[in-house]
Amino acid sequence: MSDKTESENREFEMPDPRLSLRQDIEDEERLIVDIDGFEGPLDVLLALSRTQKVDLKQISILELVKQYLDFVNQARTLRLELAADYLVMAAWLAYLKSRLLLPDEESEDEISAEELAARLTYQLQRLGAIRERAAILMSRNQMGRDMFARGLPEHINITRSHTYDLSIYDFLKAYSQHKTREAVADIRIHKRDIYSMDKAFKRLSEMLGIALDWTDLEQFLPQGIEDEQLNKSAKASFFTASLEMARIGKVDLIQKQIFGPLMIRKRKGDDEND
Amino acid sequence: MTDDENSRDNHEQLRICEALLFASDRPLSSIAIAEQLTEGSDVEAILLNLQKKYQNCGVNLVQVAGKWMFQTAADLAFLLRKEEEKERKLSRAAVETLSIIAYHQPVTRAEIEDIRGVGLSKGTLDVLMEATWIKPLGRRRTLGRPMTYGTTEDFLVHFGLNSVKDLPGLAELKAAGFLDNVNTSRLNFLSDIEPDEEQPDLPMDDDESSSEEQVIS
Amino acid sequence: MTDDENSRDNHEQLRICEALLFASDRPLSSIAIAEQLTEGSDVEAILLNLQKKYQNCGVNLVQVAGKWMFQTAADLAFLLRKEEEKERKLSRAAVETLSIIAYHQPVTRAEIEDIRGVGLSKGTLDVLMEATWIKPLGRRRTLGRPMTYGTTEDFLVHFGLNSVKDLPGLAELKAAGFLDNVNTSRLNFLSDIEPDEEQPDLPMDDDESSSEEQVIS
Repeated sequence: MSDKTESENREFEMPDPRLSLRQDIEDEERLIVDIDGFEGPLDVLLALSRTQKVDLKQISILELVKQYLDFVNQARTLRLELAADYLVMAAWLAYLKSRLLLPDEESEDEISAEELAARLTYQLQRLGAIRERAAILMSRNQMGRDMFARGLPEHINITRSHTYDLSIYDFLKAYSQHKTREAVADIRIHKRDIYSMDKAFKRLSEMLGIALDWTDLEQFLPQGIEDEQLNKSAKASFFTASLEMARIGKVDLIQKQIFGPLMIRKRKGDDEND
Repeated sequence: MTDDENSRDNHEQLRICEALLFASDRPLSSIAIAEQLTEGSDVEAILLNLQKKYQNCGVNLVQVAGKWMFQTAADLAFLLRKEEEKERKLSRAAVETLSIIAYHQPVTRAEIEDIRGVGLSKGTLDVLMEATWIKPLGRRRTLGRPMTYGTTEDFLVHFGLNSVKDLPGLAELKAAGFLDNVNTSRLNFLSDIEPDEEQPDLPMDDDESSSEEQVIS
Repeated sequence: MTDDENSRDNHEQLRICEALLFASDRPLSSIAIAEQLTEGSDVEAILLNLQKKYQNCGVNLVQVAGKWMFQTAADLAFLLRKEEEKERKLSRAAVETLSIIAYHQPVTRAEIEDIRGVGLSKGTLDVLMEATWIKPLGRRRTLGRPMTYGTTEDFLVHFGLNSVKDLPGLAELKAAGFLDNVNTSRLNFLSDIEPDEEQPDLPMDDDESSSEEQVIS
């Protein structure tokens, strides 16, 4: 990190140091990739294309696709968590590869495989070009590092339109800080109607005396509640209440399939113990 | 060393001296300067040379308290700015007030106080007005007919903006990292800024004869 | 005026220029300098004279951001470099973002992300803005009216550029078509490129002449 400019300069002549053939691994062709060092799939593709040691204008897209898919597979073998971006790119590249290999069907709607490949190349070249410029820019003499302004400025009577000094940064910062404070002060949690678990427990106990056989839990829900939130709350409370009743041995619960109805039945012989 | 080389080296030492004194934020002793020169350089001689070189220039090399510094030539002192005209920093309250006016204009004093949750000290608006960044926009058609404020053309020029609508909105501030401590979900509690266009305030009217320029906003 | 007087006056104007520029740690525009000179002085000629005078000195008069300033000679960098003064450590992402903004301005956040092929982490723009190297330039007249960003005068001064037109390799990038409108649908090569007919907002798009205003802020 320390000699950033230098290493970035080198990066443009040499294969990316983040991609390395590790000798100590049985499969000596294995490409070990420092995923943390990469910033997105395009970055990986660019680094891979440089290992081809050819001018960016002559990248073999097919070769590049192969390398990228290898890279993704390697990462998976190593159980590295790959961000969705990388996988999306892999899927797209696999698609591009198949398009490139298969004879192109004339189709009005679809963009030709060559065109797709050309666009990818363009993106890589554009990123490569801006990287080079970034390195050149940072290697320029910089004020405060390589060259210096007057260290002891004297105040000169230059008429300026403003006597106050304020940067856009400070201005926006001030507003943001204000908003941050406001955000903290403005939290209000609205009181919500809820159907309490106690209420559900009571209602369920009473109604279970009437129902004799397996019954869908839904049947016990209070009817005619207009408020959607309250309905949800009731559902949650009845579910919890049923679990609680099963735990203390008052009822049996059964659900035959995932997301299927939850059937409830009063446990036999419970009356006697009661 | 030949004479030629010698003189070239002398010139080089002079240049280094010159650059050091130019960039330094305090007067330098000849010892401190000598540390940066080739060993064995005659720093005193070089400094005297440099002083001579700047003798008739707009800037002179002077010795103060035994140390060396560049200074505007005494006869050009009229160019120096008077102290009270120095650039001033705005107080935190003033910057915040300015930002609230910019985002919420037209806005009354009471509204600013309400938004900031704290009273506006006397003079804050004056300072902003003096800086020509805000101006009265007219009176609101409500009880008490309070004066509203907004930003000026100068304000836009200062920040290189075309219009106040070009100020970044909350989502953009967030994305740029300004609102780091705010939980994103809480952003919903904050309303984004919509410059109030539908209901322009009343132009300043009858009771203030002065208002001509202020009406034009 | 006799020739003698004339040349004495010229010398005086040069001294004033010299004093003004030497005293300032910021670049000064020739207009601001001219205000301090005798009316009718040829400020540009005087400045060029002054520049020539300092050509081989330890301090040079340079043109940055379309203005003039004295700074230490670049070839003395290695002698003056202050190690203890930590240079701004910029992340790779920040450096790349800065150069994308410099070359593509005005450019939106989505465009930056598209060029880099990865989302811009929070705080990257904030860091660059805090360094006073970038600023919001205004909104693009397209759907969502996204904010655009560009570089500041400080950026030019810091990197010793007279204008953004002087960015290294700008012409080559343009010739290669790399500065064409950026398609901001993510992974844009997946979708067909939509003809980008949006009106470029604001100063500085591709025509050379307009970038001038951009530089002066």
